[in-house]
Amino acid sequence: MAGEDAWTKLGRIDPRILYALLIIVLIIPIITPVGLPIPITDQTRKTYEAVEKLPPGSVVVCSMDTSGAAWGENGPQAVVVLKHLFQKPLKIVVVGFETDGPMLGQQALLQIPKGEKKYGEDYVNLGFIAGGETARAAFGRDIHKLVSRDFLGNPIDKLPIMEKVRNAEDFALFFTFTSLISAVEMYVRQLHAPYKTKVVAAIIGLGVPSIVPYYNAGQVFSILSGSLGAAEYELLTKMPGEGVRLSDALSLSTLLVVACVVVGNVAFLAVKKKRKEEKR
Amino acid sequence: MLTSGRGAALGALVIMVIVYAWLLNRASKGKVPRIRKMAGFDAIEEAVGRATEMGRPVFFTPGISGFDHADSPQTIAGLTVLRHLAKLTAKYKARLIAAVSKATVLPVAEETVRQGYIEAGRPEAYEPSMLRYLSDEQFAWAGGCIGIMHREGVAANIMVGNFMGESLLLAEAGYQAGAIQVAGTANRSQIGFFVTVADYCLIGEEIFAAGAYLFQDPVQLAGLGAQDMAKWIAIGAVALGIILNVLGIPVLVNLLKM
Amino acid sequence: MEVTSMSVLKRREVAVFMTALAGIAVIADYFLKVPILNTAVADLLRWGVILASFMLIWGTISMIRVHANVIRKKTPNQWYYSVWLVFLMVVFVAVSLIQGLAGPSSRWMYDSIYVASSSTYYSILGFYMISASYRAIRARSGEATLLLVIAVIIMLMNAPIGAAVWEGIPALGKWIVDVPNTAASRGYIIGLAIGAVILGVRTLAGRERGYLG
Amino acid sequence: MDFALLGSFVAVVLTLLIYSFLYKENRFYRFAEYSFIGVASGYWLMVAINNLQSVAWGPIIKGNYLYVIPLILGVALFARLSKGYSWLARWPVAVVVGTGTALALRGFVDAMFIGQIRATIAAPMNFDNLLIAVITVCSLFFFMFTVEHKGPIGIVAKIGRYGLMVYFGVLFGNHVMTRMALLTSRFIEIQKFLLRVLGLA
Repeated sequence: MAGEDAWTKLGRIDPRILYALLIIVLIIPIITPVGLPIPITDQTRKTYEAVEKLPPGSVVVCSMDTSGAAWGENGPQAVVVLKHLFQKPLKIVVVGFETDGPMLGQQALLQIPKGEKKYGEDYVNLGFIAGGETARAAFGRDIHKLVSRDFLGNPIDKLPIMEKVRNAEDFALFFTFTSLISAVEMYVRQLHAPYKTKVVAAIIGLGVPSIVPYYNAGQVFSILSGSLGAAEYELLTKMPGEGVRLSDALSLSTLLVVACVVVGNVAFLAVKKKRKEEKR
Repeated sequence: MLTSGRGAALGALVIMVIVYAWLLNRASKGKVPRIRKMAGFDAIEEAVGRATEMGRPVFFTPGISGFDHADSPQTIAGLTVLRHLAKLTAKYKARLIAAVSKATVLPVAEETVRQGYIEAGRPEAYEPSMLRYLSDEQFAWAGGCIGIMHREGVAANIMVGNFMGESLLLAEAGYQAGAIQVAGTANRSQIGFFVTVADYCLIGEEIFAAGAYLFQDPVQLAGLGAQDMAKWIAIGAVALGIILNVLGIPVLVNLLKM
Repeated sequence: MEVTSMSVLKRREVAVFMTALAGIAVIADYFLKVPILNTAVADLLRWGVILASFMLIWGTISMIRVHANVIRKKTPNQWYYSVWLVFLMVVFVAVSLIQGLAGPSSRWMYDSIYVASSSTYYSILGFYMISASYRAIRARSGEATLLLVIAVIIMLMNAPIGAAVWEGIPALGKWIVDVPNTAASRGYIIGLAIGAVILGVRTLAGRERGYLG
Repeated sequence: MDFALLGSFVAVVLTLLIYSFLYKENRFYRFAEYSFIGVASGYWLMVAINNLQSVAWGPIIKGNYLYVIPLILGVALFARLSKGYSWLARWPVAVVVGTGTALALRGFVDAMFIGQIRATIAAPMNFDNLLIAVITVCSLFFFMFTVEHKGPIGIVAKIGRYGLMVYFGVLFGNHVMTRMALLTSRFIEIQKFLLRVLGLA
């Protein structure tokens, strides 16, 4: 009987104790980074190499389809990818089809080193375009007929970069930084299916399993998987940043979840077994 | 005139439209497809029965979405389940508490429950207090639901609709309250939590079969029939394609590239 | 005469007809190369974008109306929150009208209030994840057991420490994601697509009218 | 005054107010919640107006007067506010729903139905790809509703169901990763602020 009590008690712990445990597990690696190794996945490498191999002057679109809530994962991705793009002789177009996107994109643009690049000539922020799937389709079709001003209010006809960017056929690579599986699926439908655009899905980790079939089918060019993808990209570009900083705490807290699942279930099964025995 | 590379899609679309129209026509003559057994829906009755035995209430929520969103079909599926549930609570004389998260859903849910009580032949037993509108805000609503589950000590917790980040919170609260739980959602990212916490689970598209399964709605049955036909086509295409692939005949792949 | 023609326009069927017309044009545009049609649909899509911005404005206005109501009725324990909400909204609109939406003040408010609180708000779920994993997530059936075993392998793969637990973890995890996960997820997608097509056909045929209110 | 520092201060205070919810539901938490909804709705209103200037007003001043039509339709949305003319608001909704539904539909058939089937059968036939094809078919059987899951179909559907459990298991594992990453990034924000205040950054 005493044994059963202990197991039952173990299963009924005050959640606040668990919260405290989690806080400790998160704080330790933030204060003293452990520097656990981060293996680099094929998909991240593929993305990196694709950017490396782009011919000079290619147009790369970075669509910010994320929200403040998901910025913890999409932010590190966007920052490291933009940093990398700005080091290359490329033209960069930032846009957003979810309301929060362009503002977050603007924040990311402000915090990265821009080198020689000039606004309006080498990069531009086209701002938010409402309409979800419709907006994405219209954007791929003809940007100039759709949008007349950028995020800062400049007429886009006066921006030299926009002479090279007219429709989806001009996109060498299309990044979507997003928390939404549906956003990636919209690009598969509206950009890849009609124009064969190379879409890179920089999605929060949660979305990855649902995107893999599109990658497998070649409908998505590659995937950056959440903050881990950001960390890998940071290592490839030798610019460790937020992603790498996150990864230690991420490792330990994930292990804590595993431990909780295991202990919780052992207690559950023990109680179940005891009950069965008592019934006999 | 036809855009190249899209012929196969056009063909598939035309076939699906024709099949659907044909099944709708048959349904209007009373010929509907039969639907398979679904344990998740059947478990609702068991849950209500248990609640009656224990003399404790049944809790229901149709999820976080309203009607103005791409997820509205899930809300509608949830409300269909609610109508069935109301019929059962009326029949077994169990106490029903349904909490909605969107103000726009409240009047529809009220009408739904009233309808269920009328269908069960006990309109007098319906009370507006069975329905509670908690808040449009995600966690305020979820917190309200959790409060009800704990305070009222619900014996059954039935959740069908669109659930987001709060799915795990609600399921955990139901588990802690010792309720028998039936949960269903088409939000892929949350189904795993329902499978591991709830006793019965409706997975993905299963929830959209609510009207067809619980009320034998002919239009919905025809829709399900048409979807199944399309699935048979997909299965046939994959099977044939694999055989041809092994034999080294790329005819079907080329056909689909048309 | 005047009155009757107006009442015809009021009918739901007019809106249903507009839905069908727009829908059929957009579908035809994808499959047919007809320059007039393709240009017209390109314009129609841009109209859709314009209407979507109006819907966003409508959404905000409905929200203000809800809170204005709360304030007017002085709903207990609630109205002062609504006052605060409307106040912040007005301030944000004012500073962005003066300095532009990309100006420093609106960015400041956006970053320190909106991004900070919304990301914190959702990050709370991390805590709940811990308590639920311990207290509620159970291998209650064969299926749930399989799900949990897979979940544990994937978590160990995601945590760089996984390889230290067992060196086969990364390879096994990758195989699970690339093969069975891809397959089941693909079945799910095909099913989803079929469901969406049937629902779409029903909507365009005017048998699904919920959106018209 | 250092506005950047003040900004991080506000952010950290709001963060802590929201975390106070973990202890129990309270007023401070609601205050923080309403703060972000307030700023968000102001922002939404502004982006919508900016977007209109870009996509509607721009073409009109360039002489494309056809764009007056959607502008009028858009204004008709507000007819909901009047009792007599609320029917007018259905028209813009009809156009949006018609276009959006059809766009999705055509893409669903092409990219998701045909596209995914093609990818399954065009892959080189090794063990993994064969297994993918088998599980894909089995999971489609699981989602069949007008066929009783008995006999051989029952077995096939059961395999499909287990395949789906693997998918949900992977989702579960990745879900944990995302949740923990979002949580950790808040902690890093707090740490950055503290380092700044202590003059260590």
